[in-house]
Amino acid sequence: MAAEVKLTFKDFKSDQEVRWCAGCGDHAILNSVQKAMAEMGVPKEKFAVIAGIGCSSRFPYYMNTYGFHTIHGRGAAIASGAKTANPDLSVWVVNGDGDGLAIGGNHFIHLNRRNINLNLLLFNNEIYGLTKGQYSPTTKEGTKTKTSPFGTIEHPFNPGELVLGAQGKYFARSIDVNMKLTQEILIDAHNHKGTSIVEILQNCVIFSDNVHGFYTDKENKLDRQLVLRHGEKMIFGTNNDKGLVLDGLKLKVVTIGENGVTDDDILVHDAHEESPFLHWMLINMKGPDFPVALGVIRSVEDTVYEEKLEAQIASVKASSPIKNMNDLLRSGSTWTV
Amino acid sequence: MAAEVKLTFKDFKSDQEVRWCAGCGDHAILNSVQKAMAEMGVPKEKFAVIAGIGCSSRFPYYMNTYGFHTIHGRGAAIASGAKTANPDLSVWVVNGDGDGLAIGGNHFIHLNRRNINLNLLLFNNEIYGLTKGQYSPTTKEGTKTKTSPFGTIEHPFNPGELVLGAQGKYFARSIDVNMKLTQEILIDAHNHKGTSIVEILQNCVIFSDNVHGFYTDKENKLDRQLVLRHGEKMIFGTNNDKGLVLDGLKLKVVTIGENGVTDDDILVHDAHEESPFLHWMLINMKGPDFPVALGVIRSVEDTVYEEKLEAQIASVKASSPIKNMNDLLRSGSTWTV
Amino acid sequence: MTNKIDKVIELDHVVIRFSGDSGDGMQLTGTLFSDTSALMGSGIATFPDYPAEIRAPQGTVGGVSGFQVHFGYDINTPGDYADVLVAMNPAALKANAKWTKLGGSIIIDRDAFTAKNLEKAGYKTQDPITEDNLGRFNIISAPISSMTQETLKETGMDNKTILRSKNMFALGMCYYLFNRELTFTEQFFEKKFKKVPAVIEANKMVLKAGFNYGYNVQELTPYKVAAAEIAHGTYRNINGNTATAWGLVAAAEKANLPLFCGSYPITPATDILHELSYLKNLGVKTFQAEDEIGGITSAIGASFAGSFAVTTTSGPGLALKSEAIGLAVITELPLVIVNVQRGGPSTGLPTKTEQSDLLQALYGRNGESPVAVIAASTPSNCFHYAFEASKIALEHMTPVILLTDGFLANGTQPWRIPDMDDYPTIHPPIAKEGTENYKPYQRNPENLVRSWAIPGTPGLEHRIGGLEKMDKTGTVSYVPENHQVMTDLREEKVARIVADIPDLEVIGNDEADLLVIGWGGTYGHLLTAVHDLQKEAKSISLAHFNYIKPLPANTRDVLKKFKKIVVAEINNGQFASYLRSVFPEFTYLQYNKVMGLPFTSIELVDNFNKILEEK
Amino acid sequence: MTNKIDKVIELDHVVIRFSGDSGDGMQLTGTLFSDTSALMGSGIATFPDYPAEIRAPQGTVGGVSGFQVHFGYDINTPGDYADVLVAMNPAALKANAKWTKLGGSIIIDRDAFTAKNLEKAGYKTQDPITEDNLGRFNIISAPISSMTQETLKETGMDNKTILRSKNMFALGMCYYLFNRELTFTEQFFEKKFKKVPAVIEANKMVLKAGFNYGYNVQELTPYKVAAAEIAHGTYRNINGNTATAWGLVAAAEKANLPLFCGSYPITPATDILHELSYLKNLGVKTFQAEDEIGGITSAIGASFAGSFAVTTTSGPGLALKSEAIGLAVITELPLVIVNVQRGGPSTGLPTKTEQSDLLQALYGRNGESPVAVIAASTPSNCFHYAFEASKIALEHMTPVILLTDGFLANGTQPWRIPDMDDYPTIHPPIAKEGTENYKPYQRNPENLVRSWAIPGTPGLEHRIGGLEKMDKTGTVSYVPENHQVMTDLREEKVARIVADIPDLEVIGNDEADLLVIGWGGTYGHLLTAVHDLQKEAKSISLAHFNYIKPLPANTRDVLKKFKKIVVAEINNGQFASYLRSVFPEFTYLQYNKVMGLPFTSIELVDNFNKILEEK
Ligand SMILES: Cc1ncc(C[n+]2csc(CCOP(=O)(O)OP(=O)(O)O)c2C)c(N)n1
Ligand SMILES: Cc1ncc(C[n+]2csc(CCOP(=O)(O)OP(=O)(O)O)c2C)c(N)n1
Ligand code: SF4
Ligand code: SF4
Ligand SMILES: [Mg+2]
Ligand SMILES: [Mg+2]
Repeated sequence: MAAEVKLTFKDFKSDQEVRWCAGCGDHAILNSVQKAMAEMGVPKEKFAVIAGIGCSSRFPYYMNTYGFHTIHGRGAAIASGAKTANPDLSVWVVNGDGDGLAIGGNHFIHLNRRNINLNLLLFNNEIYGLTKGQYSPTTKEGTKTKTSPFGTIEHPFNPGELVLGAQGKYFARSIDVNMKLTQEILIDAHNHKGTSIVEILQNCVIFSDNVHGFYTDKENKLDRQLVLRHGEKMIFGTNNDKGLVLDGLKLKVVTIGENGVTDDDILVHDAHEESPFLHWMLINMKGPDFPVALGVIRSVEDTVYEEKLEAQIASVKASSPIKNMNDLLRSGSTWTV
Repeated sequence: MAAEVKLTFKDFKSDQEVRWCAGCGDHAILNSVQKAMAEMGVPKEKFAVIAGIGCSSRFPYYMNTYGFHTIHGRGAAIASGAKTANPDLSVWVVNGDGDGLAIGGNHFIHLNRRNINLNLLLFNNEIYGLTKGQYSPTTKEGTKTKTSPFGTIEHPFNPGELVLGAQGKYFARSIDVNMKLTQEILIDAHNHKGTSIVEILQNCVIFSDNVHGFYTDKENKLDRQLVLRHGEKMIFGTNNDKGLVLDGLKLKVVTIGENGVTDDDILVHDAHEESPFLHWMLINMKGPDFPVALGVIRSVEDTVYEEKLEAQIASVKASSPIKNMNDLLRSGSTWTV
Repeated sequence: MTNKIDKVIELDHVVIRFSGDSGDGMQLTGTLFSDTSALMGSGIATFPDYPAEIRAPQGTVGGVSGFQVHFGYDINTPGDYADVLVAMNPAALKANAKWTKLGGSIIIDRDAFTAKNLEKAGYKTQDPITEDNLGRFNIISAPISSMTQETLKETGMDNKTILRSKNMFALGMCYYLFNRELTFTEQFFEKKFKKVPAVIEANKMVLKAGFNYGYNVQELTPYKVAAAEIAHGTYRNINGNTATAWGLVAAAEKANLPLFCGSYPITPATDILHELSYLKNLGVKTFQAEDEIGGITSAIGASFAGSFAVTTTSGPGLALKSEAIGLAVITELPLVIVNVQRGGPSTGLPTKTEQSDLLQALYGRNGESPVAVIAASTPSNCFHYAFEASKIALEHMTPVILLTDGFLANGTQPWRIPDMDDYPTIHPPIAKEGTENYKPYQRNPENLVRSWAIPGTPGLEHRIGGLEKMDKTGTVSYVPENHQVMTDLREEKVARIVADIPDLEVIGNDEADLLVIGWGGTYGHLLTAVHDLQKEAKSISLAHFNYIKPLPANTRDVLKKFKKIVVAEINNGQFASYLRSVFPEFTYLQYNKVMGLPFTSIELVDNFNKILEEK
Repeated sequence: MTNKIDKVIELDHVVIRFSGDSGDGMQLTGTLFSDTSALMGSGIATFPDYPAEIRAPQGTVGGVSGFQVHFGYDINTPGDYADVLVAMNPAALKANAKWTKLGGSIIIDRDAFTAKNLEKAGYKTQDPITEDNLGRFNIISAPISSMTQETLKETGMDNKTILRSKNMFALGMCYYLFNRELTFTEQFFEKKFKKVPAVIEANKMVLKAGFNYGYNVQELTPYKVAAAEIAHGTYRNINGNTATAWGLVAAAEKANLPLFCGSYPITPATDILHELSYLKNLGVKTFQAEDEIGGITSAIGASFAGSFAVTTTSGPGLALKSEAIGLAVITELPLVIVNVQRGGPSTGLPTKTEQSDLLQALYGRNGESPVAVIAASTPSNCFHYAFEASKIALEHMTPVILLTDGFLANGTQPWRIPDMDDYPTIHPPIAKEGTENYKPYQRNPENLVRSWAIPGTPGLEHRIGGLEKMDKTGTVSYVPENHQVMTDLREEKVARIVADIPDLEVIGNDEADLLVIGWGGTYGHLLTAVHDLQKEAKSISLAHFNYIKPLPANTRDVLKKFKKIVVAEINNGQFASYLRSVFPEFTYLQYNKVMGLPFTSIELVDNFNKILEEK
């Protein structure tokens, strides 16, 4: 429909001064999003970037697209309305972990259930940044924050698990600093039809600095990150010699070449498998025993809310004799004086 | 502490006329709860029954205990506060599928995450009863209701999956008409420390009659229900000859005695297994290929919110020189004129 | 028939109330009676009175369902008290006798007055007439069930099926009583049961039998009820909720925008959502959200994305939406919020009517957060005010709260069907592709309205949000002076809507001893009371408000010409309070009632008379 | 030193404002100055002025952090304009010069005025003095950074660490200027850096160097500031949020009930939650809920379960809580809702102050839903009013909304520490075990308060809920007359709180030409302005409200003795509007400002003078 669009990431920069702290992971994510969007072949005016409230939620102001900085927790619900009303738009939600999973938790799970074709980026810094350092639903138990001076006593959510529990069909994970991977995932999320949830592990230098440090640590990151790609083997490690195998109903890290393990024993990633069991295990992997799973972990095609709605409208319209308001007014029981 | 209490279910009947429709599944559940509570050895005044709004949420009025009929969707949050404030109470939440999973969905997932030691009964009739027949988050896709005259286009939640996704440690399922099983489960839920979610498949004779009919059907129910008990084999069927085995990462129904299958091949139910994978599969089983799983599907011990809070308070109290308000007022920087 | 005709009672208007068990088909009976009367040229107003939300056990007072029809000449309300009460069982009698006029008639199904039923209804004796002192009424004790059985005994139908049509026997009696034609109802049977001719026949037989029973029984004195002066046109019956839904759809059509409704079910507003869900033939999108917040915020998203967006709810739902309304205020997006008021506080009396959300509508948000507030005043004019609310929202880029109530929502009225060609086109200020240097908060200098750049339009990319906006550019601004400017602009923008709303009308003389002020759903009762007093040559007028914020331009001029002013409301005086804050120079008396019920014109007349007499 | 002393400027009170980059430690500098002044017997009020919520890039105007201290005799506000401004960099100068008194002094760190920093701050030239016409001020250009480096060059510390103490150099200069003792600050260093003696020493050296610099430089004329008349006692500095938190804890102690706070973080209320989270030593339970609705509903659950329950929030959060407040109203459970007001509508200006949630507090719920509303008026009396709000909630079994605002929340004041023995015991009407025939809605005939049966108490099992309740028994009731009775009872119950609240006080004569009315956080500014005018013998008095619903019993009697009344508020006239609805017989002028800022006493004086002069 639209002519081929040639855009660069600069087209997506707005004229607003970027006001995140120096060193905040949000800067890298912003760059990744701008670069990825330039590659999507979508005209700039078709993007709608919608956010709640939080440091991360300032995002729309920095994007030279249509943007909406809404109220705390409601990004997903507002975006659901926008996309349902106007399926032609490419809708992107930016959520913090508090915004998306605390006050916005209900909209988050229902969005997944409905499978509306939009993309939601969850910037997970395990803290409330904007309000200066309270624990969030993803803060690790025991963490001392402004509202938990003696350590939190709450189990955190794992956002990916919540997606699965809510019938979610798409979940991917990246890290702020891995801009290439983030871009790759964003483009994949864009191409996926249905709700795409992308968790981005993000560093807040002020209130939860280094919270993902175990995985991002320069020295060890290759041993601590497993980047999954559909159809490829689950291999990682500095020497590319580590892999995952199934041991009963559990995953196990093995070393290729040791104990008779060969390349062929290693699991192949199937993001399209409907049954969520393996995805669940991957999402759940934690250090030190396991690497963190990155990449598109789950991507399952299913029917899409707004498409079904349009189809239902089209079919009712086709069969109904009522074509406009005047018809409706005169339908059913009437009488004339 | 309290002397041995001998109560009967009659002690739990309030003087209010029960106003559900004749034939509504809620009647049976009320009886089950009253009978089960009489067996718990808890003095009547320690029960607090808390509900939101819905047909099911009328429940507290019919219970001769402390009761609170609150506002739509907030039962779980109000109960969270009640139990945290007063851990001595035995707190029971009654939720409809709309009340608990639509408007109350956020409190539901966060309750599971926090693992507050209370019991939540989810009366799942797959419909909004009180407001006269709109679809709910558990209504099967395609169902025609007052708000979906051409069929719903939403994927339903499976409440058990949502519990797992939200870090839930306890999930059980019963059916209104199976009062014995319901009672057994309620007592188990009471004994479980942590948030216990009990889904009760409930029939609304008016707006979703027979929605669970496939499983409750008198003729076939033994073939269509699998009652799980920890440590017992997953065997069911009119002739007690059907069972579940694992086939790769999937469950399979087999017949004992056919194809060389023996009793020993059948899976043994482990409700206490922390890893949720098998629980997930059990929760997910659907007819016609599978029986519906009933009983206590998952029951995993974990630390409990309000106990950790009490412990933290006790330890801070023990080490702080500030014992009362006067101490606090005089602490830190002060000067005298 | 002549020997009876001379005993006819002539009346201008009559109230009849059908009541029975939830399963007795009273809603249908009432609807058929009302349709027939309308077709015969009567003015009509009806009000269904459902049992409380849970179905109570059969035969109990809690399970009684009623339907009241007021018909005749100059009908503005469903009537205060019934001239004729039909009570199909003891519980119906127990519940409704108090709503019958002294000296009125009560038709009972004698067969239903068994010992068991009397007990279920809460009677302590076998003689309800004496027990409840019903001798004040003209009791017509008819063997309705047994006559129905008798009538159909040869059809071969089973007893349960036969008894299901006993309501038609009662209806037939009433048709005799009020000289109504049977044909319309017979046609209804033919259409409804097209596929089962036996049922058509059976219903016709029972209806006729009831009519004949009336004719044959000396106790029944027929009434002659005046016809209304009805304008020519095509009519239909409509209730407030349907009229509201249709008004919104009509506005979308006239604005040439798709309609999006984000909502969550809640009594008594849910029927609007039901109706809109059906209207997929007109392209309406309904989004049943996970809660009220999801309802309004999805609507705000749809509005941002270029649809005409609405959300529908009742009191507690409006409370939940209040934070999000503020977002629509600061982003200046069009949005209609329909609030069907019910009894509060909290869950309160969910199936009953009240006008107690007015101050919530005006003030229930953080910050200085002005929205337009409009109220419908009859079931059928819900269409008009829904249309008006939409037009204002779209043309003034503002949220508008439309207030109706449980009484309007479920009440019906015959409505002369309008022609959409007579309705104005709605012109939302949509920014055109190619607009140079688009600034989201640049305003039309006349009405201060900003323009709406719809996502997808090339070149108009921009950002809006909930933080204070810089004047014109719309970027985030913490500048103190700008906050004052924007606060004032938002207030003034809403104030300027006044240019698009009609003047307040006075019913009666422009100057008089007493001005009755009302707003919203009390219109019919206030009008009836004021008309009654005007007929007695009392110096009284009525000014009824549909536009609440802003108030009509001439309000002060109207008010100042009256010696006394009384504000009558179904709440504790919220509109009076608001008027005091806007026009403090006048003194406002109040008449208030908070019983979950509409006014009765009788109580109003009493009260206004008292005010007129006081020095 | 004598040669300088004779040049001393004598003043009753002085305003000093420290400003610099977020990283420059201005909050600490200001606090140290203010503590020293307090210890030396000055009256004090301070106000921190943080940058907007996101840390802006270093060196920009958005990143400037300020701390204003007002000290001397009769101090009621943090002051309007600064006598002395300290600007550590060009951005601080850019942002704050306009807050300096004409003729006041501005101390700048000359070393920070590099080309790059000037550009970052938005200066277009290299000469900010000329560019912004700052010649009107007495500019003291000091080499603060380089002198600090010089002072510490022999310590072996690295440059970055050295420069971190440049704020102490500035502080030392100010200590010279205002003749403050260094000892208190030195003691602070000793305590704070106990483990690193080198840092203690370095800080002392720099502080001293700054002091000496002041002494040596001819440009600086020292001030002599009057001491306050301070009552004997032990004092501490306290801000409004801490005082609020402590007031709640104090009430729990006096009621002998555990304190439960269900809340969700939101600026500027979060610090109350922070403080309460720390107070586990006093047994406080805080529940950080998933959202505001979870915050208030968990508190309602805790209240049901027998705790003293509170919830804390700011404007948008109050909007979200509005439905649940209705539940507390109808169930008549004690609950304190603290609302720290901020700039609206919507997210608005979250870090700025405003008084625009008053009408929301009064009316922002469905139905007739009365709650008590109380407002604190100084940072330190947040303690008192939090205690009072709690006492009323617990003794009258009602939700109470306590309004503070961003100005009170973050502002500090020295506060004479009270003794809890002087505070009254709180008596919640808890039903005792063994109460015969307990009825949850049976009332104390005097104050109409129901009693509170706490779950766990044998024999008092009962049910409450959000549906309308039958009088006394508390069962669900749809009876129309009962709804009226209960609606009236709920209103009257809140009205009778009046017996427990003090009369309104008039500051000044009981009769005068002009009565200034204020409420809440504007107290200090209004008092200053009215005092100033009274000193000029103007006929003006002040009546400041802390109790808003119900209003003090003598309010009408107070108001009627004044020729004119002006209501001054940081909103568009919400309290004026409310007064009009309660006492419509008076005429209320208004003075309003909605800039996210407190009043200045100067603008108030101007305005009141104008009103006094008008005929
Ligand atoms: C209704 C409402 N409640 C609370 C707030 C305060 N608030 C703003 S952002 C935020 C949380 C921010 O944390 P997160 O979503 O994780 O985003 P981050 O700042 O970490 O990117 C809160 C509690 C608000 N603005 N509105
Ligand atoms: C805030 C609010 N929103 C909506 C409603 C209306 N409402 C009452 S119950 C209900 C849903 C009932 O369904 P469910 O929870 O499944 O309970 P059931 O009646 O089926 O037992 C709704 C939408 C309400 N009372 N309050
Ligand atoms: S506070 Fe944390 S999340 Fe917020 S901008 Fe700074 S570094 Fe980023
Ligand atoms: S409507 Fe359905 S759920 Fe409600 S009481 Fe009747 S049968 Fe039960
Ligand atoms: Mg975060
Ligand atoms: Mg249900």
